[in-house]
Amino acid sequence: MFANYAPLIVDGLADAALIFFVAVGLTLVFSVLHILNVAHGSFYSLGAYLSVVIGTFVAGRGWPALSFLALLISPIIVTLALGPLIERTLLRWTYGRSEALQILVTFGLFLILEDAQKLIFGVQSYSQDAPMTLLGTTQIAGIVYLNYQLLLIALAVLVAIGLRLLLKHTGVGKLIIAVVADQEIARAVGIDASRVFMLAFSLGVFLAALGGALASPTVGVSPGLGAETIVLAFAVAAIGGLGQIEGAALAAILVGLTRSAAIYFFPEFQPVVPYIVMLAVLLVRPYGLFGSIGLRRI
Amino acid sequence: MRPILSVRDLHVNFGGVKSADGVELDIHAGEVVAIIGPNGSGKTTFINLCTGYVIPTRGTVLFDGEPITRLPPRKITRRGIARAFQIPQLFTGHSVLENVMLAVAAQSDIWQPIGPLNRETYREAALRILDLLALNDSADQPTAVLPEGLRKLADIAIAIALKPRLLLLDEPTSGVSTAEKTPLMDTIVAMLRAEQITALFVEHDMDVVERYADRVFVWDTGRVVASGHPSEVLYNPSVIERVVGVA
Amino acid sequence: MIHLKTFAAAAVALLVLAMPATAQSDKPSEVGFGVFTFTSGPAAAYGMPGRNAAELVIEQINAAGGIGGVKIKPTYVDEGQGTEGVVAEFRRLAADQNNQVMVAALSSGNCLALAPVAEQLKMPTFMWNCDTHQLFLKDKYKYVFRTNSSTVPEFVASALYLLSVKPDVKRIAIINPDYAFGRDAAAIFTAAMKALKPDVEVVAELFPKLGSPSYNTEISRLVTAQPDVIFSNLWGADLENFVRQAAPRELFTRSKVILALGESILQRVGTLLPDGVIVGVIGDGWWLSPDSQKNPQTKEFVETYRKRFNEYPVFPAFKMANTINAVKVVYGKALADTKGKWPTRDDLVAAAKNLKTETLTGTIELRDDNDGLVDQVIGMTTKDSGHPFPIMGDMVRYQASLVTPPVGVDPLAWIAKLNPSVLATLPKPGSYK
Amino acid sequence: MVVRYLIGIAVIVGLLPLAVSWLGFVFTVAIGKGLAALGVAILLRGGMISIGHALFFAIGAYATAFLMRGKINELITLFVCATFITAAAGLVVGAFMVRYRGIFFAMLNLAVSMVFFTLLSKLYHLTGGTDGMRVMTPTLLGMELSRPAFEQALQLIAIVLMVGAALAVDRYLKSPLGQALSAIETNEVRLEFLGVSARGVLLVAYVASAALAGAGGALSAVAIGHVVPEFSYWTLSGQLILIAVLGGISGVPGPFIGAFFLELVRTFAVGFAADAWNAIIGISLLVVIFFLPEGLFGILQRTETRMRRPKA
Repeated sequence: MFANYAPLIVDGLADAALIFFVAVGLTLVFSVLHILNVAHGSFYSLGAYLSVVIGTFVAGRGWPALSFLALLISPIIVTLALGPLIERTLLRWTYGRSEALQILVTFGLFLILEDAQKLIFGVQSYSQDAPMTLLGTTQIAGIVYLNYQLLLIALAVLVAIGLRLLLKHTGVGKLIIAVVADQEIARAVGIDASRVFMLAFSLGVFLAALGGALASPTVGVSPGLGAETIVLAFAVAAIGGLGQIEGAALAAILVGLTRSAAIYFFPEFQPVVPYIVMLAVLLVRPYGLFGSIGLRRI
Repeated sequence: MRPILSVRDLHVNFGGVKSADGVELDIHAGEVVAIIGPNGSGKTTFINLCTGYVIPTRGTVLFDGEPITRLPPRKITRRGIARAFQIPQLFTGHSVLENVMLAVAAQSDIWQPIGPLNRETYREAALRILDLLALNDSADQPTAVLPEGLRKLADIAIAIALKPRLLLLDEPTSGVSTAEKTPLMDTIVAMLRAEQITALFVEHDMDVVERYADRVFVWDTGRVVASGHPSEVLYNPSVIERVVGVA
Repeated sequence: MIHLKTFAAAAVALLVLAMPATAQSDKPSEVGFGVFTFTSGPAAAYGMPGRNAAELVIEQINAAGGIGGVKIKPTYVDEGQGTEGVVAEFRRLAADQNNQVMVAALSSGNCLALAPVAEQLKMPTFMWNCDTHQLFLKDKYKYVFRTNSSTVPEFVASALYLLSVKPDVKRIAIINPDYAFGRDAAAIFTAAMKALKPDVEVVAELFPKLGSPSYNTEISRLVTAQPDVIFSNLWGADLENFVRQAAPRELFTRSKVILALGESILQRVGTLLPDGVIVGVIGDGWWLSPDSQKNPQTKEFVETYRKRFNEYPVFPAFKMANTINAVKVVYGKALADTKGKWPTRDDLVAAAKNLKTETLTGTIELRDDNDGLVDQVIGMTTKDSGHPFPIMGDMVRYQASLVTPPVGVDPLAWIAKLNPSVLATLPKPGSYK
Repeated sequence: MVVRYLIGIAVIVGLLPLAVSWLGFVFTVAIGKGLAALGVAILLRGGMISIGHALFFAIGAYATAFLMRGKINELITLFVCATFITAAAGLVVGAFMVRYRGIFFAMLNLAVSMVFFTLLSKLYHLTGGTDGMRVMTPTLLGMELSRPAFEQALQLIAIVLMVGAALAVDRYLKSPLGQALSAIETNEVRLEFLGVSARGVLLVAYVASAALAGAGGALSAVAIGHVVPEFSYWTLSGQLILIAVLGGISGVPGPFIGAFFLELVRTFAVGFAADAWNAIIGISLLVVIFFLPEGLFGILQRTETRMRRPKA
């Protein structure tokens, strides 16, 4: 029994892990800034590009093991270079304005970032395989898996737990939670909300770029990756309930498993799966699995 | 005579807080009644319950003898209950006149997409109402820049334009300076009498209540704890303690 | 009414600016070619060799004085912008009379979209790479030629070769890109296998979308299906990614794998492949084939290409080079027909009819339906001391006439009638040396 | 006022291709997108942003392709049927959508359009998958025209469609129903307390916007001669919003001005900045949002007012 479904579950979870990294960043940014960041997928692809470039560079110099470091360093570079900058210049102009406008601003940013990537990295496909080959393989139920895939699952669990701990037990986390709960009160008690916004946005950028970096050893990176990723992240964030970290995790698992199940049983419908799940969930629970919305005070 | 509004055994519960806990009351046609009570006693919730914005957990609201308890706001409005809000609810993209014209159009041909909103029939009807509330001078101003007192009036003008039989006013004088309260209420009540509209208003200012209400209900923690003519109720020591002492 | 005047002035100004600056002379100083290929996205891994080859061949032709003294001026169009943009560019280029030839396109999808447009605009169009047999299946074109083979001979060849090296195959699995080329290939390969060996069974059929970045779930699915043979006509970066992800997971050692377009990635990720993976060039464009090795022109092309672009020309480069050279031959014929007067687009079309010419890697022959006849070369990966990557060994060259249905015959019906006895009459693996 | 602008645009768009023939094609496609963007602009009036309106553009386009496969060959019939089919689709999808606001509305539209996109790409045997479907040259009032003649006729029809649609939408937006739509943006709760169903108002707008997008899709399908699943990809939806905002949503000529601007920039950018045209568009979008909130149409209007003032 297990033998039949093991591949489905392992692949589904590995898939879910990658989806989770992007979706949780998107949802986190939304919960704090109330902005649906269309450019979020571009941070994912930037992270991926950069880690391939650095990774293949160090691997080419004879230190393939260092390419693991590239997986961690490149998202940090992307975050430091873009997170505060974008929040300080573009986003803060849009706080408190209409959602339509905020979406448009981030869409403009998306267009610019997509072309910036083309100008920097060219239009051809990039890939690296050092991290994948170094870690070797494992047999589960007769099927060879990359240990790297298993590592992804473990990392996703770690990031989910880590985020929770960060929010619950650190000063920054508490500030974020206070701002999410009630911005006005937070400001009233002297919390510097604008700094919290910047931190939360940068954390979101980091998570997206980390997702891209971690995906890069198993996928080819080429133009259009960001556009594909963002819609998937939207769907997962919406299924989980916008702004819900646990929701994003559950939704990622749901989507990952259903997607791989679809490849086994209905390969034709595999790409529709995330959206069908999303529509089904939102029909029953309009604000996602974990989401809720209050009445307007009148 | 059958009451125009009749509420029986109304309950509602917000996360453990009982905003209505067995409310019962009747309002008769032609009356102007007031509701007083401390903050958080459920006065606004009562208006929300009567207009369908909040659904009661139990109980019934009868308008003109017909149950309207679970109807959505727009259906209740169409039956003849209009309301004005504590925080004026205006269409901020439109001028005062357009706000009222939209309300005028709302009763008949809101669904037609061809003729313009800005037409003579609507304009006349709307200007008449602005006239009643002494708002003519602000007719062409965008509502977004209006001072609070005028916003209140504009909000009420929209409600009046719906030609309601029952008008619910949520703190019509809040946010209005003491000096303006009397002229404002004079205008409103004169208009109510002229248009023969039954009205219920929530109010904090005892002077206003005493001066304009035919009857008053005293509210506390979701219940009606006293009712009657203002001259009796407002001088009842236990009421004073409940309302004034706490509020 | 000021703005109406402003409008009018603007309109007049634009009109003047946009007036064609040149008058038509008898012999133009330059002749424009539209060259359509992928230069962006995952497909560029395959499209760029095409573009490189075009650049090289056009330079060579121009350096040798051009066509009848007229230099070629290419305009490259990126197919990566999507079909709508490609059609728009085609129309824009065709509107300029100086552009006389379109070398279009790489993707079968774009070919299917462009062919009727070419016909409407009476634009001579040479399909340099598109393979779908649907192109000439229902529609007859006057202005559209395919200087390339189609899916039918290409994947019938795969089936024939497979059965000559592994006659006991029972379970086959397919993973192809999800569009005409991949779907056609699956249908043709399956039909050919069923005709030649009726007891084969398709145990999995996957069509990931063109440009998918990850194939991990598909790989697990292929492994669990336990096929004897996996057939794939993935290409470009898709194929690279697939090989990269599948090789460590032992897909290539557990089943016999046919990578019908495998030659194009041997230099990049070929070291990941074990010996014995069946790889093809869909056509005859293999730079190390005996025919290529014999031809000094080809050797020169390979050398120059390698120096300039730092890799050996893969088969898409030959498809492009062969097409442009064929167009040059067409011009030669047309100039002869018009007695030296510069040919019109219609003259070119007349000259291209039933063209038959030598190419760098073999021959091209255009049939009555404008479809091309090209031989099929196929082989298996084998290590070679002369190169740091595997090359093709155990090669076969199937004559075009052997694997191509005649004009006017429904290809799938033709395949269904293939007789297993034909296998005995075919050249054997390794016979092409 | 609006009429004069529309006539001005129509004249330019009608005359220019006489000199540069391929511009005719570019303008026809631009009008197709402009129609769809006008649909998006209607929803923006109600404060609703749909990142999935390419769905209806694609439905209109594919409806045309399927109708032609079903042997319906008359251009006018095709346009009318495709528009009705899209409007019907808009009614079905809209009935579900009008329950949602803000980001949820945006995302659900996105989800539905992506489902459609994926189905179009995946149902190979029905839709031709990512290769798309061919759209042959239809007849016009029963006449079989040569392609160049047909394209000129199509261009005129496109201009008529543009002017007609813009005028109709202009009337609609000024009517009580259109004003109620803007009221949804500023105070939906109050609208309900006027006895008006906000969902109903929105549904009408949604169906109208879907029909416009469908007409635009049908026009583009016939002009391009081919339909592909990308017609419903979310980036096209993004482009439609962008066109609407760039052109300015304060008046109906806006989306068309935006569409012409975009197509022209794209056409010229291919020459010198092929890899950066998205960035160019993105930057102009940000500039418009931050510095010229009324869009290109707003600038045009303001310039005219300024030029008139000395005379008055």
